[in-house]
Amino acid sequence: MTLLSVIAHLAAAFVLPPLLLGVIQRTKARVAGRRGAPLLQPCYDLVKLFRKDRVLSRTTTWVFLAGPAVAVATATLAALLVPFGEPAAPLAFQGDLVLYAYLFGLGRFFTIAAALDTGSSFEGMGGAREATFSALAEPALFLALLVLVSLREDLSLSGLVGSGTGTLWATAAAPMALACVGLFIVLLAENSRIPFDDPTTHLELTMIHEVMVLDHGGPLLGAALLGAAQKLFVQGALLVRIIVPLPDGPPLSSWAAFLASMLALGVGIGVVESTMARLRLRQIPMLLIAASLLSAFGIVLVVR
Amino acid sequence: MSPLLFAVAVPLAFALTALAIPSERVRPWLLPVAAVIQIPLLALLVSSHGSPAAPGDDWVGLDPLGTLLLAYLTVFFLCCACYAPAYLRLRAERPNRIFCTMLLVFFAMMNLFGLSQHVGLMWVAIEATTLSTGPLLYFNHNPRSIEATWKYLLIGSVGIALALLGSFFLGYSALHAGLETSLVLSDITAHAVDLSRPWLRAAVVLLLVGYGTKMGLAPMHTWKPDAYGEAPGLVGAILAGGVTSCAFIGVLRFYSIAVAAGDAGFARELMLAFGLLSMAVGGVFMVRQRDYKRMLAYSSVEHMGILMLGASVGGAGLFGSLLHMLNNGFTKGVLFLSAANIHRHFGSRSIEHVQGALRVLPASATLFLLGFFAVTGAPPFGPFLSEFTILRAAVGDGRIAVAGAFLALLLLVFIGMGATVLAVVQGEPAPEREPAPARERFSQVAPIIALLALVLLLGVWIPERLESALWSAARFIEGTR
Amino acid sequence: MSAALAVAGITLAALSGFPGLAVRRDHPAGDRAAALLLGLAAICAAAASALVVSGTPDAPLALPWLVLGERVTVGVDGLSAFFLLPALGFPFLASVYSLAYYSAADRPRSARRLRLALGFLTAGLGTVVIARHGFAFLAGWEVMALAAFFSITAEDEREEVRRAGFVYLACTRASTLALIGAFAWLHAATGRLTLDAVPEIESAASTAIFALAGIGFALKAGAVPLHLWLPGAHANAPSHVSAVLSGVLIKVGIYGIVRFASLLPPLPVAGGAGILALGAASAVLGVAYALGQHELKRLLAYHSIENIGIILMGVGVGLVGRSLGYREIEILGLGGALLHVWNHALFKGLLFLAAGSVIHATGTGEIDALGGQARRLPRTALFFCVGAVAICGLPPLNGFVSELLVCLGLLHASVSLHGSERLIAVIAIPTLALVGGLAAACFAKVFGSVFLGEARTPAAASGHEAPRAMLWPMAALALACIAIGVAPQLVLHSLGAALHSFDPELAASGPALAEVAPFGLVSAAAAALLAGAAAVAALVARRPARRGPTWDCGYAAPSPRMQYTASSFASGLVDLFRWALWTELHATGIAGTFPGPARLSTHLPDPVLDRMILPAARWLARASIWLRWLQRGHLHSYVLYILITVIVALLVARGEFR
Amino acid sequence: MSEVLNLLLVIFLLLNFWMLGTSRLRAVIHCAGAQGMLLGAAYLAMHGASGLRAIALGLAIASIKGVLIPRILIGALRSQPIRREVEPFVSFTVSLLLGALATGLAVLFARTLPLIEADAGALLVPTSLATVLTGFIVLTTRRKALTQVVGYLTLENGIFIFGLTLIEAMPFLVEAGILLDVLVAVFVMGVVVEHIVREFSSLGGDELTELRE
Repeated sequence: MTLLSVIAHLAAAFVLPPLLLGVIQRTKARVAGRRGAPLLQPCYDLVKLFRKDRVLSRTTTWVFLAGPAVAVATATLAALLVPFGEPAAPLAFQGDLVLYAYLFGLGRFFTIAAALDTGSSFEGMGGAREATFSALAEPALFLALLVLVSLREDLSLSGLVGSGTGTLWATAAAPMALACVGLFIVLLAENSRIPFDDPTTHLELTMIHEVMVLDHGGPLLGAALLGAAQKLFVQGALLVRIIVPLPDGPPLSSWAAFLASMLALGVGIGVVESTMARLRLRQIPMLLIAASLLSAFGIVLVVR
Repeated sequence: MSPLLFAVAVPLAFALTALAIPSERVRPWLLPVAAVIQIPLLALLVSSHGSPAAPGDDWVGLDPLGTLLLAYLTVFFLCCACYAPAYLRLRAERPNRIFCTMLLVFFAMMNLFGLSQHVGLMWVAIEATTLSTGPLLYFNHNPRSIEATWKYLLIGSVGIALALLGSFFLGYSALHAGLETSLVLSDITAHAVDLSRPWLRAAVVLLLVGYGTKMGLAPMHTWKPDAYGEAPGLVGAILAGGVTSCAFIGVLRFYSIAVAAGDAGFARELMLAFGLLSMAVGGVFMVRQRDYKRMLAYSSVEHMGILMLGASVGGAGLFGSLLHMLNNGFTKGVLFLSAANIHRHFGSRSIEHVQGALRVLPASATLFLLGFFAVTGAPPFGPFLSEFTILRAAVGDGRIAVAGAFLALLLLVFIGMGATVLAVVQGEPAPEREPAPARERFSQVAPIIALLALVLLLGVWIPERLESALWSAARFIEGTR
Repeated sequence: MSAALAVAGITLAALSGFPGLAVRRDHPAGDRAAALLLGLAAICAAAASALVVSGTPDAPLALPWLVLGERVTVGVDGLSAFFLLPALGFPFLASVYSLAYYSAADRPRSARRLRLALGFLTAGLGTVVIARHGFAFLAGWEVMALAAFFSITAEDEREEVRRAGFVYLACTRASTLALIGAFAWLHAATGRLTLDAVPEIESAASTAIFALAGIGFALKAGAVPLHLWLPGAHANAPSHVSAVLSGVLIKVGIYGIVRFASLLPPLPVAGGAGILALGAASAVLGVAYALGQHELKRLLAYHSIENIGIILMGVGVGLVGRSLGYREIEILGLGGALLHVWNHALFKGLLFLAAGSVIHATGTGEIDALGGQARRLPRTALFFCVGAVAICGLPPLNGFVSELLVCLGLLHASVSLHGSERLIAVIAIPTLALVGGLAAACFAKVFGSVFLGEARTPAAASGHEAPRAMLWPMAALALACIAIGVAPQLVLHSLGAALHSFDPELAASGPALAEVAPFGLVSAAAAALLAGAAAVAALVARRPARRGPTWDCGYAAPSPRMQYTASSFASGLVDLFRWALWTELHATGIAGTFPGPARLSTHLPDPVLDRMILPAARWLARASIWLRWLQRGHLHSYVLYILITVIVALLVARGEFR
Repeated sequence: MSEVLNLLLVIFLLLNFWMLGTSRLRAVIHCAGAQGMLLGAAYLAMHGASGLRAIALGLAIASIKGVLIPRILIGALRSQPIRREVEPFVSFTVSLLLGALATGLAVLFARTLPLIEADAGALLVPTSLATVLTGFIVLTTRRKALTQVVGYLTLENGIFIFGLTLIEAMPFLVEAGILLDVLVAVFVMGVVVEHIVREFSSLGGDELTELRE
């Protein structure tokens, strides 16, 4: 792992997430028959937000600031654990998948806390939902990863997906597929995408993530959005690396393959969001439990 | 006349003196004096009598059991006697002539019991203790105390009458076997193998029930809560620590005859049954007991059960039982005397009226509480060591069910007793009952502290001489001397 | 040397309450003397631990006389040292905290008694962990248990305190009796009572001993379903006592399990798997019940059950590894469990102390009555936040490190083992994840409802920052949480020593802890995380700020009552688990066109205590009162009992004869 | 001599029945007293020839059990003017039936135990056991405190009969001690009964159930 590749990885972790959002939005617009905003629109938004002054509620404390800050920091660190275009991530050790999962937990904790810091009933509601659903998403994530762990007998993310998953697909396609479906559901849930939540609404009572950052404005909102985008990107990257067995070859080709896959993922999410409706709130836990069960079934297939 | 009888005569002389002394203030001090004099007296007797393991063929003598009992009684009585002057000063409204006299007679009779080697004499002594405690129980002169005295006397006498019948049966078993009839223990033991079995068995059963009544084994325990509840705390202590121990020694002496006859199986089964039943009855009746002195009585029933259980296990269990006899006695002293202080102060024995003793009487209530922990077998107090020894012996003997029942019953007892004890010591005193702030006198507390110190000491350090005395007593009973 | 130091520390601790007896009841000198003596005790413990960890060989100390022919010894090995440090160090912090929280001047009636009890509690704890003989162990155990009882019931004028105290007392006695049984069996099977490795023992006896001891220790540790005493006792004790209870007392149960496991030859795999399952159940149920609680300290108490569960999962998987000869699993599982013992002591102690300072400031621990304390108690809020993040097992704090080790142990087990053991490990991992998620939800709820937003009641609005004596112990604990989180290498030696004395074969043939535990990279990640968050925060906070009301979608007149309450926050998850938790719902429904005011309240009774044990106890008490009929005061029937006894006994004797 | 003894014992048994059948307290006490007399007589009949000591003891038994103790009890009875009936829990018929049953059981029980030849023909052991059981019947079925003292006394009498077989084994002092103990016991009980009468204005019974549980 050279310094260059670390820098490239880090840069990708900051630059590509807004682009992924742009791709999703563009896809949705296209499916809906609109032309849509430019791909770089999320980037522009972020830049604009970071330039603004802050408006803070008199109720809030330092926690309000900590929310977005931690979200960005944790998502970035998580990004360092997932290999993007190379066989290994910059940071990899036995058990780093635990760190990976818990990092998002930390980000979530502070996002919820920041929401509650405003004393607003809306934001409290959003926080409660986030806490509820993520608590259920956590085991689903672990179960999906366990399928891979059981197949690979390795405990780091880089080890699980770094050298390509082609052999796994060849030998154990069924459990892999189950795990991928589970992971995809977790991805949608964790990132408050349809069918769990509609990220484009702001005033509906069904919202989860967006409602938590209602009172954040300016750079704080920018950081919160950036963190969310990074989270989507990192989790998407992991899914992509599982699904797509990257070719062994020069870094450039694998990076290209990775980017192409991410593009496809963005399009896929966009299509899902355009064609599906949001679930009723009460059904969300069922879907998450279903995700857990899918992965668990996958494990049973492996372990037997 | 054996010089040993000095141990009886001296307290009796003190009793006569007590009867003669006119001063109500001076008389109680005879008790500690008599108790102190007993110490050198006993030491002298034991040493001059030579090896305690060789009982004389006379009808008084010192066998290992007797030596153990006398030594224990001396210490125990000393602590209780030291409490007496303070207590009687609190009860200055009542004349104490009969009380002091009878207490000394009682002491003499317990000594006599320890010394007696003749079945009939043992009976005389134990019945005399019953009779001499009657007036002590009646100290308060109220309807409840007379009821208690009445029941105590009658049940005790009936029980002990059965023991007399048992003693006669024992003699008859020798007669039937064509042996020279003798009711001297060593003679009986020596010829035990030849005794007529059916008579021996009937005798042992009757003696077990008879002396068991004095011990307060369930279901012959019915006098206990009444007597302990109504008796002055001092008398309760002496009954629970003294009489029951004497009766236990009596039971063991007869058990040893059965062992010597090689026919102890049924006795063991009976003792085990009595033991478990007593523990269960003690535990069940302690649950939601509102009267803390009656609760102590049931605790005594329970501990008599433990003694029986240990003895029935035998070997190390018997050793543990004998050790437990000492521990139980001293701990009961702590409990009864501290309960007496609480009772004196609050003027009630019901937990509806007595609450928050820790706030009003910090020393006595603390002692009461520690006594409770000690008596329920909390390490590092003495009863823990003895109960543990019994349990260990039971497990080692492969009697897992007995050990399990033992532990379960201990838990039941702890919960039942704890609820009542905690109700007494914890919380706030009821406002209308907020008693006058009386300072606890040193003389009222010091004897209890001494007893508790003994209990604690026996939990962490058992002197070698005591240990060997206990072992020789245990071996004496099981005939493996 | 280290044994002598430990004994000195224990003696100092036992004496710590006594100087206060010499001064007036409301004089502060007693408090200070107690803190000083406990401080010295902590120094002794630290020195003793350091000596052991540095590898200085140590001879055990013995009582100069024999007790019933037994040589009663104490000694400090790695495992003892690992537990000795918190056992003696933690009460010191509590006593400093109590200088302000429970000062003699404020509570002249009970402060003295509590000081004495805390001193003995400390001494008992110390004795238990250094005991090398059953008698010393049991003596220390009981002193500890009883002193803890007195500490819990310091405010015994309150009915619920007395009740909680009694439940505790009954449970602790049950646990002591189970241990007595275990030791008795140990003696019967091996002929000795020393706590040294038993070379050979029948496997049935070994299982029985471990099961009995396990019941005793699990009762003390508060593992489901034997946790019944724990919530009440923690909720009703003074906060610094709760901290000691949760921080060290319940850990002694873990110490016992580990000690007995090391004592006996490796158990059958089912033993470890059973502990693992028990731990998983404790963890899930503990956190689920915590979610439904409305009182701060009771909620924290249920989290203690959860964390004990996590520790037990580690112990369980470690023992499975030991039984099957997988050294790596053994090291990771047990190492994680042991480290979590320390960590839980740190963060749960911190949380209880912080909760105490909220209660101290506002007079209430009802979560839904609080709110907005972060602006009134900013330092306490910061400390509580540290504790909350740590207890959720989130990086970069210490909770993460130990949970990572436990999880790694489980992951290794799920990879290396076969058959049912593998399946159990595989199930345990998502369970751990679920627990983590629920814990995070719960602490987001607590932290948010208590410290953030607006004060919901006037009492909450009157809060004030805690005095310095209360802040320093919290600061120390918070620093320790961060230190272990960022630099877990700090505990490597202590942990290694503990593991080696747990299983000497590990020292000989197993891999080093440092090889299997990725402490270096964890440390780097934690540091990066802290730095990154700080950098982002600095970047974001660069811009100037204006203050205004909470926007709240433009609703400009929010009242504090409109805030989302803790109960509402948790209701989603509690509803989800309703089939398992049996929530009690009290609601006045909404009906009609113009409905009147409606109320909804939930109550979550403890499943074991409130739904099983207490009804059973009531039934038993009724039955036993019915038996009183036997003792009605009729002398005639009493005499009849004697007659019947004679007859039955004669029949028995006769039957024997045939 | 054995015939004389048997005659005395038959009277003893009859007294048992009388005691169970009569409703007068005074008669019950006199029954017990008469049994004491008979005991002394039986003692003399069996061992009177063996020396002065035995004669003295026999006379002591007769005088204490036959005269002194009834005196004490009658004295206690006098202190209370009203209601001098026995007041049993069960009817006199049932009492008598129980007595018969007890006697039968005693005979049966004595048969199952091996006896030495000298006693085999004698009624000594069955009478003793029957009297003991009669004592128990009186103790458990009679309401008043005073009757219970008599019951105890009867029990003792039964035991003493058995003791007749064992004179050789008893040192004189022990024998005297036993006798003295019984005397004191009855004396103390008498005193207590007097106190009961004073406190409760009755001979006790239902009033004495204050202490329970």
